Amino acid sequence: MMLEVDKINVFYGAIHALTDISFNVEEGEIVALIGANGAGKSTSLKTLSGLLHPTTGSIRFLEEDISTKAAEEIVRKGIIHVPEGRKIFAPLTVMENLEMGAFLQNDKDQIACDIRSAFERFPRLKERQNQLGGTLSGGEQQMLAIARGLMSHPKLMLLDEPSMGLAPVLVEQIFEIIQEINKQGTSILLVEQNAKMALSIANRAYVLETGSVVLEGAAKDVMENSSVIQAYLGG
Amino acid sequence: MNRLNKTSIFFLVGAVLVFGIVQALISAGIINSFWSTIVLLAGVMAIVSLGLNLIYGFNGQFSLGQYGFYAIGAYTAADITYRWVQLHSASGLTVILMISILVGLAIFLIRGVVSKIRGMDTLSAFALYLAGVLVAIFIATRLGMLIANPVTALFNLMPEKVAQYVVYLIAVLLGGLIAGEVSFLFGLPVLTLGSDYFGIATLGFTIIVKVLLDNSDTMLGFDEMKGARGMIGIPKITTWATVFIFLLITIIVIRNLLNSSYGRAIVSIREDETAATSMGIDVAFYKTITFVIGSFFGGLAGGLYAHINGFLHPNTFSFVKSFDPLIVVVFGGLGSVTGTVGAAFGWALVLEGVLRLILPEGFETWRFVIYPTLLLIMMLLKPNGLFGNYEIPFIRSVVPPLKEKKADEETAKEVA
Amino acid sequence: MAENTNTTPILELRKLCRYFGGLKAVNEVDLVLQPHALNGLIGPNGSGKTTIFNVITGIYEPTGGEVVFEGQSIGGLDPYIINQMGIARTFQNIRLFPNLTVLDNVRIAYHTHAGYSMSDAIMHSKHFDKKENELTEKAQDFLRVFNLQDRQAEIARNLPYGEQRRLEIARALASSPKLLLLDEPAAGMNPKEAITLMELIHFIRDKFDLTILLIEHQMRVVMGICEHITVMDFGQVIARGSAQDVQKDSHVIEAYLGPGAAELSKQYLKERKQ
Amino acid sequence: AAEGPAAAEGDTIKVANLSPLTGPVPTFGESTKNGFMMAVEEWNANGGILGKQIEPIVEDSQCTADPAVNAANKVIDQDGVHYIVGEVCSSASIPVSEVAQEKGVLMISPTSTNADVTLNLDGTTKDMVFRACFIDPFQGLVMAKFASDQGYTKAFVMSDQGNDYVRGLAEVFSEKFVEYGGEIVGSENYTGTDTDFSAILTKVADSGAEVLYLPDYYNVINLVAAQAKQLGITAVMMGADGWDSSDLDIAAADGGYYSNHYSPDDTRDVVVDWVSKYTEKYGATPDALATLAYDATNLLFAAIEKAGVDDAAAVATAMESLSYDAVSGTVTFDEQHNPIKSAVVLQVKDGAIQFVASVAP
Amino acid sequence: MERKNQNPIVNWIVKSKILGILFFVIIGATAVFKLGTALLDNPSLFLQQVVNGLQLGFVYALIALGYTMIYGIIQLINFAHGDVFMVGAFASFYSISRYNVHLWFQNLFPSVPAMLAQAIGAVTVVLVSMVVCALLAFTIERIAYKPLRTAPRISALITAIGISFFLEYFGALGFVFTPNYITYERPFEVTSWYIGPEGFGSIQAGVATPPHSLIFSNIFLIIVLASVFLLLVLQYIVKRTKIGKAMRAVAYDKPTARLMGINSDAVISITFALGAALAGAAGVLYAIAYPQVFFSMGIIPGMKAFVAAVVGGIGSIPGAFIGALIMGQAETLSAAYISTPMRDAIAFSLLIVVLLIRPKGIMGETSSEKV
Ligand SMILES: Nc1ncnc2c1ncn2[C@@H]1O[C@H](COP(=O)(O)OP(=O)(O)OP(=O)(O)O)[C@@H](O)[C@H]1O
Ligand SMILES: Nc1ncnc2c1ncn2[C@@H]1O[C@H](COP(=O)(O)OP(=O)(O)OP(=O)(O)O)[C@@H](O)[C@H]1O
Ligand SMILES: [Mg+2]
Ligand SMILES: [Mg+2]
Repeated sequence: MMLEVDKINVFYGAIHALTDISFNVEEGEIVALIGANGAGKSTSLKTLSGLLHPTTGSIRFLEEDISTKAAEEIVRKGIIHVPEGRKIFAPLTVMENLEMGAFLQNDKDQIACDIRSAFERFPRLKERQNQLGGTLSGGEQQMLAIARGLMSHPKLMLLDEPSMGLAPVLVEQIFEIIQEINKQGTSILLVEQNAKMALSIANRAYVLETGSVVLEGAAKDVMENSSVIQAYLGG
Repeated sequence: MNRLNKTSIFFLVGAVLVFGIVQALISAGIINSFWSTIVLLAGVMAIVSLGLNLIYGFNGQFSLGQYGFYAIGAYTAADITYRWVQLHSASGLTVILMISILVGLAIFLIRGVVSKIRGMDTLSAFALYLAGVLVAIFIATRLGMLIANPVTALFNLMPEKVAQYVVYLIAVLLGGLIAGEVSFLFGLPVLTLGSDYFGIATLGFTIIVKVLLDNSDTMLGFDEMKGARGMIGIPKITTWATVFIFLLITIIVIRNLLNSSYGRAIVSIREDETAATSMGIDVAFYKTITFVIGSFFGGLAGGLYAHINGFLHPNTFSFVKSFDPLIVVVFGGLGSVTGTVGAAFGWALVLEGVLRLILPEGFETWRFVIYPTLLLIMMLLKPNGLFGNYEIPFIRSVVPPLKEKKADEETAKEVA
Repeated sequence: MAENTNTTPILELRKLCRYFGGLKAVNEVDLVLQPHALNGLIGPNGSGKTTIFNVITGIYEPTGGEVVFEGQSIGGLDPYIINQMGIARTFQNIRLFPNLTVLDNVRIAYHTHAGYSMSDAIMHSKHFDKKENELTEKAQDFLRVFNLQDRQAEIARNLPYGEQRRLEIARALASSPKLLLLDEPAAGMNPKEAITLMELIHFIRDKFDLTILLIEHQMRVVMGICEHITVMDFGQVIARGSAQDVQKDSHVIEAYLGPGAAELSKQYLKERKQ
Repeated sequence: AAEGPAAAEGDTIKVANLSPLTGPVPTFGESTKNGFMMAVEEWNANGGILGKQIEPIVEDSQCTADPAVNAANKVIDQDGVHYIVGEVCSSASIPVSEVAQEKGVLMISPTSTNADVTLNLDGTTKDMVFRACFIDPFQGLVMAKFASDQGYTKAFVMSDQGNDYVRGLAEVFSEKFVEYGGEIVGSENYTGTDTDFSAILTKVADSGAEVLYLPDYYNVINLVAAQAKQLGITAVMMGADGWDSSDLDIAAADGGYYSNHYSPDDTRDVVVDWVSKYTEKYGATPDALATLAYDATNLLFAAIEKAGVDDAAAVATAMESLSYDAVSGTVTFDEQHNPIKSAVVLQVKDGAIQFVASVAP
Repeated sequence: MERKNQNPIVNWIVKSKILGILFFVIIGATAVFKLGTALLDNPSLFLQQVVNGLQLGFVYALIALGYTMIYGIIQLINFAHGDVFMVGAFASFYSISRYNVHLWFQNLFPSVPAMLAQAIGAVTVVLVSMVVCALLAFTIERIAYKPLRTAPRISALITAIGISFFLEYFGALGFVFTPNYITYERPFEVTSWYIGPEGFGSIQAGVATPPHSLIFSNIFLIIVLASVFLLLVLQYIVKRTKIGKAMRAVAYDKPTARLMGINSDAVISITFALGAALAGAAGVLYAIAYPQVFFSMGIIPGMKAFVAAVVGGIGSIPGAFIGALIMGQAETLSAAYISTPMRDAIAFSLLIVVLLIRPKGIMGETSSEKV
C-alpha cells in the first residue's frame, strides 16, 4: 500500500472539516476524490501534503507515518501537491517557477532536461518562459502549476481540480497527460469537479460529503451509482 | 434626533458615569494632578489614535503622518489662544478662521471644476488645488487682519473667562479643520500610492512638519512659536470635561460613520480596492475623505493637547514619537474603536503612571526596557491586539434580522 | 428571444486593442451586444477574454479602439464611473470583501443608491434610518435570489467556493447594472451545480432585465444558455454566432473545442431541449 | 510667593532630581544624576540638613515636555517633595518650571540655559525657579573676547538650529566678535542628529576662516573634528562648556579652546576634592553636567540650611541672597535668579586639557 | 454623468497633463538653477560637495541593501534594522578596543607588509560584526517574528518597533553599551589626498591644502569598494542562487513554497541573518567614517537608508543603491546650497516627489498581480 489514510479528523479552528475519513492509494493507481463544494476534498489533500495536520488518525506513506511531518519534509518523501487555484509564484517568471518545482533536485542536467520536456508538453509555456507567472492567463497558470509539480518526479501526485478554468481542448489534453504521467509510474490522487472525466480515467474513487466518505469503489461502479449520477454528474 | 435604543442608552449612561466618577475623584483630589495629567494625555491620545484607526484600521491606508497633523492642530490652536491671552488680540483667530473658510471654499470650487473635467490626472489636479489654496490663503490673511480688531472688541464684551474659553473651543476646532485641509492637499496626490509607499510618504510628512516647526520662528515667521526653543505662554485650560466631551463626540461620529453606507464603502477599500472600484465606489474620493476626517481628529486632539501643559516643543512630534498612535491602534486591535480607546488609556497609564511608581530606585532607565518587552509579550500573546475585532455593543454594527419573506422568495427558491 | 438587430446595441467594442508590451492580448476586436441578450465569450486559455472584461470595466485603458456603452464612449474612464453607468462584473479569481459579512458585501455594492448624505449618517438622522432600512431590505432581497439569506451574518471568506461565486454575482447585481459581465461563474462547480447556476443566470436576466456577457469553459453552460457566442483566439475573434453555428466552425473545433466536439455538441443540444 | 504646600512633618527632607535618563540624551541624565547623588550622600554623611536626612528621589524626564511634566507631577503629588533639582534640557525645564511655580515647589535647574526657564512671559522672575549655570550670552561673550584677543579676525560659526543652548551661544558670539572688530565669514546651521558635516566643513575650508566657533556638545565636536581633519581644515576650533566631557576626542580636537565653569586643574579645595571624589566613585573626570548638578544640589541644601525651615518659599527667599563657594566658583544670584560667577578658558593640547585664562563677568 | 470635454483647450490641458508637469518643471528648474549657479560660481567647491555626497550616499547604500532585502522577502519594514546596525558598530568597537582583533594578523605574522596586515585585520573586524549581527538577528527572528508568521503584517511591524526600542534602551543601560557617546578607534590610519590644479598629494595636519583641489580619503575609497562589493554579492545571491529564488518564492506565498519542498522558516531565518550581516558590515563602515558609537546611532541613518530604499524602489537591490546615492547627493547639496536645517525636509520632499512620478520608486517593479 502506497498511501493509507486512517480515520483522520481535521479542524479549521472550530470548524470540523473532515470526520473520520479513511482512504488509500495503491502503487500505480489513479484514485479520484469527488464531492460537492465544501465537501472537504481540498482539505484532504492539504492534510496529506502537510499544510494541515489531523487531530486524530494516521496517514501512512510507504509504511511511514507522515501525519505530523512538515510540508517540506513530505515533499522530500515523494508527494507533490498541485494546489487548488494554481498558486503560481506571481513575481517569478515561468522559467523560475519551474525551477522552484525542482527545488529539491540538485542535478542541473536533469533539471534542464525536465524543463525541456515540460515545454514539449505545454508549448504555450515555452512561448511565455520569461513572462511573470502572475500575468499569465488562468489556463496558462494551470499548465504551469502541473508542469511545476512534475519537476520533482513525485511518487504520488495530488492534483486539486486540474481542469478548472481550462478550455475543453485542454481539459482533454490534461486528462491525457495525467494518464501518461501515471503510466510512467506516478500514482495519482485526483480531485475533480468534472467527475465524469475523472471517473473515466480513475481506477477507484471515493465520494465525499460534508467531511465524510459516503461511497467508495471501483470508478466504473461509482460512475453507475444512481445517487452519484444524480448529485454530481448532472443527470 | 437620535432614536435611542437600548444599547445607546446603556452606553450613554455608562459614559456619563465614567465621566462623573473621574470628575468627582479629580475634584476631591483623590486623583492628583500627576494622575489627572496622565488621564488627559490618555484621552487626547485616544482621539489621535481613533483618527488613525479610521485611516489605517478601517480604510487600510498605512499612515505614519498622524503626528504631523497632531502637531499642526496643536500649533494652530496654540497660536490662536496665545495671541488672545498674551497679546489680547483675536488676530490669530480671525486669520486662521478666514484661512480655513476660504481654503475650504477654494477646495470645493476647484473640486466642482475638476470633477466636470474628464480624465484629469491627479498631479494636475493637485497643482490646481495648490494654486487655488495659495490664493485663498493670501486673501484670507488680509481679510483676517481686517476684521481682527472688531472681533476682538466683540469678544471683549463677554466676561473674560467665557471669552477665553470660547476662543479656546474655536481654536481647537480650527486646529482640526486646518489639519483636515492640509491632509486633503497632501493626501490628494499621495493617496494614489500603494499602502507601504503611502506609509513612507506620510512618515516624510511628519518629518517635514517637525523640521518646519523647528524653524517656525525663522522660516515661517511665527516668532511666538519660538521654533526649536519651544512655545510658551499657552493658557492651560484643557480639562477632563473638555477632553471627555470631545472624545465622546469622536467615538459617536466614527461609530455613526462606520455603520452607514459611507463607512462600508470606506471599509471595502481596505478589503479589496479593485473589487470596490468595480462596485462603483469612488476609491480616490473615499480615501481622501477618510484621510481628512482622520486627520481632523488628529488636529483636534492636538488643539486639546496644546492646552494641557501649556508648552509645545517640536520634539514632541518627532518621528520616533509618531509611532505612538500606531502602537496604540495595533495594541488595541486594528479596526476596533473600543480597542483603541482602551489601549490609549492603558498605554498612557502604564507607561507614564504605573511603571514610574513600581520601578525601584536606581532602575529608572529600565522603564524603557520594560515597555518594549511588555509590548513584545503582548504582541506575541495577542497578535490581533488586545481587543481583536471586539466592539462594545453600542459601536458594533448589528446584522439586521431577515425581514419576513417576500413574494419573490418563492421564485428564488424554485431556481436555486 | 428576439434576435433583432434594429435596436441600438447596449455595448459595442470597435476595433478594441489592448497590448502588454509586445503582447497583443486583445487585437482589433469588434463586438456588439444587444439589450437583454445572453452572450457567451469563449476561447482558449490566454486568448484575451478576461482582458476584454478588464478593458470594458475600466481596470485597463484600451491601447486602441473604442468601448461604447449606450452610445457613450467609456474607454479609459475610472472603473467606478463605469460601474455607476451600469456595468457590473465578477472576477475570474473571486474578489469578495473577505472579512466582511455576506450582507455587507451586498450592501456595499448597493451604496450608490443609499440616498442619504454623509451628514445624515453622522447625525444619525431619521432620514438615515429609513433609507438604511430600505437598503438593508434590498440587499437581503438580493441574497434571497441567490439562496444566501441564511448566510447573511457569515464572514464572506468562510463560505465554500460555490457560495462565494454566487455571492459575487449577487454583489454585482446589487450595483443595479444594465450589463453584467461574468468571468467563469461556474468554475469549480460540478456539472449539477453548474446547471443550477445556469438556470439562475437565466432567471436574473429576466427578472432584472439585464444584458449578460459571460466567459466560461464549461461548454454545458455556454451552449446551454447563450443565445449568441463569440469565440476568440490570440486576441482576435475567430467566430461568432449561435451555439450551433459556433460548434460547427472548424476553426473553433481546432482551436478550442477539440476533436471530441462533435459528440459533445449533440449532447449539449439535447440537454438544452429538455 | 505662590502658596507652598504645607511643610511636611517628617524626619526626612525629600528632594527630587529630574534627569533625562532615557530619550535623546541619556548621557546627560546619567551625569546629572551622579552629581546630584554625590551631593546628597555627602550631606547625609555629614548629618543631613536641619537634623534631618535627605531622601533623594530620581525621576526620568526624557528631555521632553510631557514626560518631564509627568515626572514633576509625580514627585510633587505622589511623593510630596518641595524641592526639585532639574531638568537638564530647557525644553523640559520650561514646562516643569511652570508646574513648580504653580505648586510652590522650589526648582533649581543645573544646566538649562534658556532665559525663559526663570522668567515669566511678561519678563518678571519666577520666584521659585533658579538655575546654576550661566545663561548663554556670557559664555559667548567670553569666547568672542578671547578669540579677538588672540588676534583672530575671521570666524565661521556653526550652530544647531534645534538647540537653543547652541543657538544662543552662537548668536552672542557672532554679535560680540564683530563688535570686537572681527568678521564672521560664514555661518551654518545643522540639526542635532546630523553625523555628516562634510558639506559645511567644505564651506569652512572655502571661506578661509581662522576660527571655527562650534559651541555644541562633545559628541558633535568629536564628529566635526574628525571630519575636519579628513578635509584638511586648519581653522582653530572654539566652543563652550558642552565640550567638557571625559569622552571628548582629545586627539581630534587638538588645539581647540573652550569656555567652562571651572578648570579641573584648579587648585581650590572644593575643585580638587570634587574631582577626586567623583573620579574615585565613577571612574571618570566629572563633566560640566555632573559638576553643575552637584553645585545646584549643594546650592539648594545651603539655602535650606540658611532658611532654617523646610519650607519652599522661605528657602527660595534664602536662595536669593545666598553666596556659596561652589565647584564652579563662588555663586550669587542676580535678579533673574541666574548665577553670577566667572568663567575659564581651557585648551585641548597634547592629549590634555590646559587652563588658559579666567574671565570674570 | 461624464461627458467628453467639449472645450478643446480643456481637452488639451487634460491630455497633456500640462498642469502636473508644470508643477514639477517649476520645482526642477529652481533646483537646477540653484545648483547650476553654484557650479559656475565655484566648480571645485561644487565638485567637493558632490564627493562628500557620494561618501554619504555609499554609506546609506550599505544600510539600505539590508533593509530592502528584508522588505523584499518578508514584506516587513524592519524598523529594528538600524539598531542591529548599531550593535554591529559596537561589536566592532569592542573587538578593536578590547580584543585587538584588527591586529591579530600583524601579531601573528609580523613580517607581512603592514598595509596587507592592516587590511586583513580590518576585514576580520567587519566579519566579526557581521557574524554577531547575524546571530542577533537569528535570535530575534526566532523569538519575536516567527511566532507571528500567521498574524497580520502589522503585528510584526509593531514587534519590530518594540525590538528597536528594546535594543536601544537595553543598550543604553550602564552595564551594556552605556548611554554615552564613545569615540571610535579606527582599525587603520586615515589618510586624505587632494587632487587638483596643483597636482596630487596627501594632506598633512595643520598644513593648508592647495586651493581648488578635490579632497578624498582612504575611508571614502573603502566605503565605495565595500558597498559595491556587497551590492554585487547580494544581487548574485538573490537573483542567481537557489536560496535566492527560494526567498522570492517564500516572499510571495509561504504554503505553496513549502509544497515545493522549501523550508520556509529556514529561508526566512537566513534572510534575516543575511540582512543583519549587511547591517553589521554597514555599522562598522559607518563607525569608521563617522568615528563615534552610541546606543541610538542607528535611528537616523536607519531611517534615511530606508527612505533611500524606497526612493530606489523597495525590494529592488540595485534600486536601493541608486536611491541611496540620490539621497546622499540630495542631503549634501541641500546642506551646501539651500539650507542645512531644512535638509531633512528637502530630502523627504524629494522622496515624495519621486514617489509621485514613479509610485514604486525608481527601480520598483510594477505589480505582478493580474485582475
Ligand atoms: N481556511 C478555512 N477556514 C475555515 N473553514 C474552511 C477553510 N478552508 C475550508 N474551510 C471549510 O472546510 C470545508 C471543506 O472545504 P474544502 O475546501 O476542503 O472543500 P472542497 O471539497 O475542496 O470544495 P470545493 O469543491 O469548493 O473546492 C468547507 O465547509 C469550507 O467552508
Ligand atoms: N497585466 C498583464 N501583463 C502582461 N500580460 C498580461 C497581463 N494580463 C494578461 N496578460 C496576457 O494576456 C493574454 C490574455 O490574457 P487573458 O487573461 O485575457 O486570457 P483569458 O482569455 O481570460 O484566458 P483564461 O481563459 O485562461 O482565463 C495572456 O497571454 C496573458 O498572459
Ligand atoms: Mg477544493
Ligand atoms: Mg480569463
